[in-house]
Amino acid sequence: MKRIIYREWRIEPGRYWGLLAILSSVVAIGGLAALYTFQQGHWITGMTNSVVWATPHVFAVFLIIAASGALNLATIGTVFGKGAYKPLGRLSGLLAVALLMGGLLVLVLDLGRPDRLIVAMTHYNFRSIFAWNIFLYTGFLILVIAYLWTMAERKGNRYMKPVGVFAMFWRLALTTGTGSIFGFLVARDAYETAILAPMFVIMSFAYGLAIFLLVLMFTFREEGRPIGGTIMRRLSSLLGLFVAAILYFTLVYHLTKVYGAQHYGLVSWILRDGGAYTAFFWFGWVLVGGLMPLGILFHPTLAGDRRWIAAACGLVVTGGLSAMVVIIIGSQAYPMPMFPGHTILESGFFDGVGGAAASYRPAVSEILLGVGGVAVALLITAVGVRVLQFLPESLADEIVDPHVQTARA
Amino acid sequence: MAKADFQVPELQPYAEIPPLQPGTMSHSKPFVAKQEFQAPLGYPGELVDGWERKAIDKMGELLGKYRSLRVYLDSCVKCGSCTDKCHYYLGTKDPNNMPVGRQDLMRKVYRRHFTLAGRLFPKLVGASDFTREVLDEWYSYFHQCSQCRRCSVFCPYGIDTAEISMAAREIMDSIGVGQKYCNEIIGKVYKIGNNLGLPGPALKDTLEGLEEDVFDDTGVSVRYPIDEEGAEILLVTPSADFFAEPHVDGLIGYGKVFHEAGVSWTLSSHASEAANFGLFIGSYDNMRRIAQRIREAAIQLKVKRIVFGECGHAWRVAYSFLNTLAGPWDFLDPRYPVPQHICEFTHDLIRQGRLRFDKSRNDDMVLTFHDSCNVARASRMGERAGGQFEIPRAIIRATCNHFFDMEEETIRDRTFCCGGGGGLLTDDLMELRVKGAMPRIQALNNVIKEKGVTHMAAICAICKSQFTKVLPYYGMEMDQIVSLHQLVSNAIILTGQETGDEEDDEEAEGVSTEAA
Amino acid sequence: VMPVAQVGAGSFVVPGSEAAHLGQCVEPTEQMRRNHMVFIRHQRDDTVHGGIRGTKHSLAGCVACHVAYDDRHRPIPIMADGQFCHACHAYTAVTLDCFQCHAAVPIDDPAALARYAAHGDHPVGVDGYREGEER
Amino acid sequence: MNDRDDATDTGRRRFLGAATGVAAAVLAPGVFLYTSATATPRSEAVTSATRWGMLIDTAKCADGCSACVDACDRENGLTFQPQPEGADDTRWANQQAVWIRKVRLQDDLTGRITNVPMLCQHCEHPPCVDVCPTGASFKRADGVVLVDRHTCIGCRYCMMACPYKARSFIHAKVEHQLTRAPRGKGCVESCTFCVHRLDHGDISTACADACAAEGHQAIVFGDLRDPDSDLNKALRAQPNRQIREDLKLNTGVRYAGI
Amino acid sequence: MSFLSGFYASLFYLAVVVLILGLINKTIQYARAPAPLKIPTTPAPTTRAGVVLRMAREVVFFESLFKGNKWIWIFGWIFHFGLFLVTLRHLRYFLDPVPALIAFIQPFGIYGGMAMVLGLVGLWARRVLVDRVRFITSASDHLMLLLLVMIGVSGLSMTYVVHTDIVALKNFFIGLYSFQVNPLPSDPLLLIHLFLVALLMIIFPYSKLLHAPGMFFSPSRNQVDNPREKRHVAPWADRLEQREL
Ligand code: HEC
Ligand code: HEC
Ligand code: HEC
Ligand code: HEM
Ligand code: HEM
Ligand code: SF4
Ligand code: SF4
Ligand code: SF4
Ligand code: SF4
Ligand code: SF4
Ligand code: SF4
Repeated sequence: MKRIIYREWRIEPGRYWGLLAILSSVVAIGGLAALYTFQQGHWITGMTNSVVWATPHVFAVFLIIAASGALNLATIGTVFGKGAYKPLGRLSGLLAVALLMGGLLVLVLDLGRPDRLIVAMTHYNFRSIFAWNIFLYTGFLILVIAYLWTMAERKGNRYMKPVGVFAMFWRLALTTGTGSIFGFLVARDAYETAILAPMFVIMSFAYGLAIFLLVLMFTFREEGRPIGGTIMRRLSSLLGLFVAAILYFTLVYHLTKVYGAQHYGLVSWILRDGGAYTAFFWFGWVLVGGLMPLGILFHPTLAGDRRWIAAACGLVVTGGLSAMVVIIIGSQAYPMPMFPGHTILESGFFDGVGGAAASYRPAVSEILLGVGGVAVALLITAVGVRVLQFLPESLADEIVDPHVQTARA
Repeated sequence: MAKADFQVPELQPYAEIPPLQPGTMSHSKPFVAKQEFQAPLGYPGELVDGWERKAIDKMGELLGKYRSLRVYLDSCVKCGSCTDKCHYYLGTKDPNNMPVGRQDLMRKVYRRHFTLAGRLFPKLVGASDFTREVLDEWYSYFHQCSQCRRCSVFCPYGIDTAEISMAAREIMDSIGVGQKYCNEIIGKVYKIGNNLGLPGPALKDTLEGLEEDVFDDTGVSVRYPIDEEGAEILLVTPSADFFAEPHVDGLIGYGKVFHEAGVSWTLSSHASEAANFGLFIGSYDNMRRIAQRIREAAIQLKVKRIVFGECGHAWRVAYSFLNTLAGPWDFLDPRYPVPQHICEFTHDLIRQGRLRFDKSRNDDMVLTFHDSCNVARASRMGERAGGQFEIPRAIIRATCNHFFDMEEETIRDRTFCCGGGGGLLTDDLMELRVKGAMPRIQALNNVIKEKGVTHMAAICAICKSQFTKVLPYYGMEMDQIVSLHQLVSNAIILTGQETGDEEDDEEAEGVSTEAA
Repeated sequence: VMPVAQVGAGSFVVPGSEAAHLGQCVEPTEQMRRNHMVFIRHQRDDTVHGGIRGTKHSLAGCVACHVAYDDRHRPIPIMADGQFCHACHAYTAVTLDCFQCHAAVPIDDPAALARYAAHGDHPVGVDGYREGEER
Repeated sequence: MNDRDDATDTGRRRFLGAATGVAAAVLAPGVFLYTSATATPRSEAVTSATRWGMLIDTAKCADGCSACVDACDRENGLTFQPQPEGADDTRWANQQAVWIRKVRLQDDLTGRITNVPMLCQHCEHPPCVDVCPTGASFKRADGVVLVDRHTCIGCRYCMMACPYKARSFIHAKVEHQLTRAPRGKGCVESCTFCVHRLDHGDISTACADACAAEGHQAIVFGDLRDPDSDLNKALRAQPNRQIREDLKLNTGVRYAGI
Repeated sequence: MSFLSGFYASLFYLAVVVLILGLINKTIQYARAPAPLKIPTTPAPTTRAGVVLRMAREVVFFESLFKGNKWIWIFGWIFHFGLFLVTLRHLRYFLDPVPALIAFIQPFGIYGGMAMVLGLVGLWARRVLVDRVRFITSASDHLMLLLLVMIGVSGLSMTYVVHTDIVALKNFFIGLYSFQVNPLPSDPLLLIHLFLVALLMIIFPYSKLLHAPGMFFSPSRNQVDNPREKRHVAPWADRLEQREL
């Protein structure tokens, strides 16, 4: 078998350092925002006792599930033996680690007491999904690093498949776990449903792949490495498939809510009366994150154009963030169903007087923190591909597809 | 396959780090220089009385003269990063060929005589007196280092074993234990002007022959002048370029490039050698004496620029040391760096679109490129760091259609030595040369298998000679190694030359944009 | 800057505090110097999880005994510059976040309240505390 | 460092200023009880032999009364958290800690109005405890659900999980504290069933006492395991239920009249 | 002054003198030995600023080691970074008042201590397990690791198991500045810790620990790659030239 050659990303130092400088400053700004929040307390954010998780969590959860999805390509390559995806394995692993780190960092910096991180690492409540997630996340990091090692080090090659299979299950557990963070919240109408977990899995596939494609196309273009049409087509139709699946699950989700749990109130609120959240749902989640990319990816001509594919990826990411806004913030804004059959006239604690949703307006600091997390992920990726061999030298058709003749014809 | 009375390593699809086999190469020693070869360099002809004391004194002197030696002997923490980086270790499995193992041969003596810990607790820190056995080890293993500096790339302190083996050779020379191959050659340079001992008239003859050949080939009369006073450029090139294959094809190429550039140039019979073996024996004095010949030739021929031909360590001495050893060069044209590499010269022309190529003339070859170690790790081309990697590749891409790099770990600054550098290119070290070439040839073999590579281009006379000799041991052909300027020579379209077909022009256009 | 030579055991006890009149801490001073954090942390877990309010190693107890008073018998926060906890902790660069949550003066400690009442100039209780505040 | 000391100083001055003229008699009742001869601080760990609980009779809860809320605020020093400068008023109102609140309900069918004081329900199977990653949310053996604020990292997952919205996150610096109720920025807190009283042998809560003092007697506090407790008597006397019974959390706080 | 305090006071005076004089001596030796030729390992920076950056990357990230061997790099870097944090934390014993930055960083030093020991164990493991490294290892290399591990373990034991009186300890060291010997707490762990530290300080200038200053003097790393632009001649080589003229 021909071996795939990987090379460090070798764009011109000037441009590389420029890129790092930009990313680092975004990271630094995010860090300052976090420091400011830590020092002042959360009153400077838009979060309240009613909406307790907000913009930072939108970014964090998005990054975390995207991390799990990014690993998908490595699994397809090793576990399912699809040779064409093999060269993508390393980048896929790197992105998984990077996105997860970015997401976790945001999560940690948004804690009320980030200075007690060590407490979080030494005290565990094993009944808590969240605590399990801490293990799932660290385990994931270690596993992916091991997985990368098996891919890169020849001595490890033979463990690649078992580690890959293990990583795949772990990854599914991780997304399921992340989904379950919400899924087990019996308190709230929006969450308490089993379908949230598989929906998160399928979302992770789409978001991870979209980010992967963007990074792949950017790094390859900057350095002039070739990506063949075959692999591009495969990846973009895979993305289309995932996006379609998200739409399907969205539908099922609302149907179970209506028929299964009889939560008409919640469903009609999100679909019709939720104001900004309704807009995020229809415009962001369904249109921008679903229908538009589908239109592009299955379009007879646009689907062949890389710029359009990149645009579709961007749309999927935007749609993903919108979906998170609806799922995370929207569901908290919607009042808790404490007194069925009653209307709340007054309350000393914003219990949804007259059925009103809790208000939330993101503060700049929250957005900066979230974007900082994204920048951390990209920074790790940029450094990773530069110092280690993550990127295949070429994804040209004849390299990727073993049936095409070698260069010397 | 060439016959060998030792085991030729088997090539593997992947690089392996072999387990240690102590002593496998302790028998390997180059011939010792006799009186006649020692004397011209100012060294005693045989082991002197009281050599131990004298060697230690010499070591002390060198410690005071070379910061590198002092710092390197102190700083090593035995981290092990360098242990699997030397091609001689990889090819021979002898632990004394691990860079740090090699250094330790000197370090143990250094510790014994120059450090407090070694004086007080020699056992504890592994210190040892300079005994006859130690001297033998030195002679053996310091002549198993091609001074390629690969180890220094990976050492956290940049410890360069080459500096240490140079110092060791200098110390040994000073007590009368010299190596025949190097010292004989240096003697020839002093007497005749070049390593091969080719006298001026012979050179003239050869060059006239070349002019005829090129004319027959191309129908254009390209000149190969020597000792022409007033020429603009002095070309200093390794003497192998004058006759041996594939070197001479490179020289033909230089001539064609100069011709197309329209500059006047000349060789010199006084400085008819680019290589400077003074480097190998670590002798500043000898290196300087050899380098001075170039200054003398430049003054005598009243040239304005100096250009060096393809040779690795020659380029190191030229690029890194010439200014120090034979400068200042204030009498030359200040618009050009002194000296220039022929690749820089050619590349500049390509960039300016002043050369036209028909790449298809090299279509019978699929190429890879061997970064010669002294070029890669001890010098530079062009204005920017790393130009020494990019410029030759740019030239290949401009002149050939099929080019593939070898594995990343074995090229650029991580390149493997050909196995013949550092004054070891002698038949009495054949076993070492064959085994030491293994890592490079293994990587070559892999691109041959996977990318269909047929030829490897190099820009060093030692590499070319070494590969010509060693490739057959590995079942390859000696002509699979080519000069870089041979590719230029093949592809270049000389002004006024009959062109084959109309496509050429278009091709040439394409090239210049690509190279720009 | 600490006058180096004077720093012996017991020398951080602030004049005017209850401790200043006593010969011994809740454990031998040598022990307290080395291990007070262990004691109070242990007490902390006992109190919070087990509801044990024994005062021997209680933080409220430390504050009550070690807090100093100004000339009007008002307690000076124990983490204020130069006060008992602060003096050492600044010297050894150990930051304490305890008093972000815990009262640094014995406000509603009954013993302290009784003592203030005896002096007749005490703020008296929680209600008084509250009045100046707005919700 | 200086900022903090200044703040403490002004705090003390205010504290002293407000003091004049107030007699020892208005000391909060709990404070006296600590030192009363019968009550001794607990010296052994609580056990599951008791389970603290509460019955709230919404029928007795009066319109316009807020005595329980005020008493809780005072007992636990909830008022010592000044609004930070520049904070938006409405948002700040929703960022402040509330341990007990009054909710006024109207039945959609009958139009009947009910006043429901809501506080932590001290669930037997508390979701807040299940989700807490560090175990900072915990249930004491005697059924009191607490946050160990030494290990709380402020992740707010418990707030997401609590079906009664009983918890508050401390969004800003707390200026003053009471010795009996330490609290500070960055942690989550909720009603403690006035645990400092319980541990000092005073079986009462500030809210129940206040309600009684107002003459409404809407809140009965006591031991659910003790068949003879006032609480159990009251429970037997009246139909009562748990809020969101469907979740099967077996709350310690029961309601009559809804 | 008790015997113990007196002994440790003299030990530390001795250790400091040996450390400082030894290092000055070595530094002078390195600085005075000329580098007659330009031998930077290329590709090398072509400007001074570039060299500073290269050095910084070497010192902070161990760049070359990273290229050379990932395992050694991981353990080596963990060890040194841990050591660095520990050093910062230790400054609180020697500075009064303690700068705010040190006070802030100080708690991380504990994790630094654990990292340091972990890294050392990894490094030691490779000395035993990897045949190539075993070959180049001498007794002193093992002893050096042992010394550092013991310092780390005794320190961590003080942090976690048997606390010592930090205030008295700090007093002791601050007192030494003005030649005043204050009582040193006589906890065995502390005495072991301090004794080993003094030993480390004494052997520092005579051992491979010289790699720390050595790194800055290594010509293959600290030279600017500009031999064609700027003539570089060592004094002794210059004398050679003078003689000829
Ligand atoms: C009964 C009153 C009392 C209580 C309660 C008390 N201490 Fe002390 N403490 C003292 C006295 C008296 C000394 C001085 C002993 C001496 O002079 O050697 C002292 C000394 C100390 C010292 C040593 C100071 C020095 O200068 O060396 C520390 C540390 C200390 N206490 C901490 C605490 C802590 C922490 C608590 C809470 C668990 C506490 N103390 C509770 C009375 C008390
Ligand atoms: C975020 C708030 C917070 C911080 C910070 C905090 N505590 Fe507490 N602490 C509490 C609360 C709440 C209680 C429970 C009081 C109760 O139940 O009556 C408590 C109780 C205690 C108790 C038992 C009560 C007593 O007075 O003995 C001790 C001891 C204690 N804490 C020690 C500490 C120490 C030491 C620190 C600093 C390292 C600290 N705490 C930091 C909130 C805090
Ligand atoms: C005699 C000096 C001294 C006094 C007085 C003192 N401390 Fe400490 N304390 C220390 C030292 C020293 C340490 C840190 C030991 C170390 O670094 O391991 C410490 C550590 C602590 C810690 C652990 C901090 C951490 O983050 O690990 C707590 C809690 C603590 N002290 C509480 C107090 C309180 C509360 C008081 C006042 C009542 C007090 N101390 C008074 C010397 C003192
Ligand atoms: C500028 C500061 C320093 C730099 C850049 C540096 C760098 C390095 C590097 C690159 C290594 C080799 C990798 C390894 O084995 O870990 C090493 C090894 C080592 N360093 Fe340092 N070091 C520095 C300071 C120190 C100091 C201050 C100490 C001692 C207290 C120290 C102790 C050691 C030891 C003991 C080893 C050898 C580990 C072994 O035996 O395996 N270093 N150092
Ligand atoms: C004179 C110099 C030194 C003094 C006075 C000193 C003192 C101490 C003390 C008192 C502790 C316990 C800290 C605590 O209980 O909180 C400690 C811990 C420690 N020391 Fe040192 N030490 C010195 C030098 C060193 C050196 C040179 C090293 C490393 C090579 C070192 C490594 C450690 C480590 C790893 C710990 C545990 C982690 C920590 O608490 O910081 N020490 N030291
Ligand atoms: S310089 Fe080259 S040949 Fe010599 S020890 Fe280093 S790697 Fe080996
Ligand atoms: S890499 Fe350098 S420090 Fe490490 S063993 Fe080799 S020579 Fe010594
Ligand atoms: S004090 Fe009693 S009556 Fe008043 S609001 Fe509270 S529960 Fe109702
Ligand atoms: S009411 Fe909420 S906070 Fe209280 S125990 Fe139940 S779930 Fe936890
Ligand atoms: S906020 Fe605190 S108590 Fe609540 S879940 Fe998080 S750690 Fe636990
Ligand atoms: S029981 Fe205590 S803490 Fe809980 S609401 Fe009533 S007064 Fe507040």
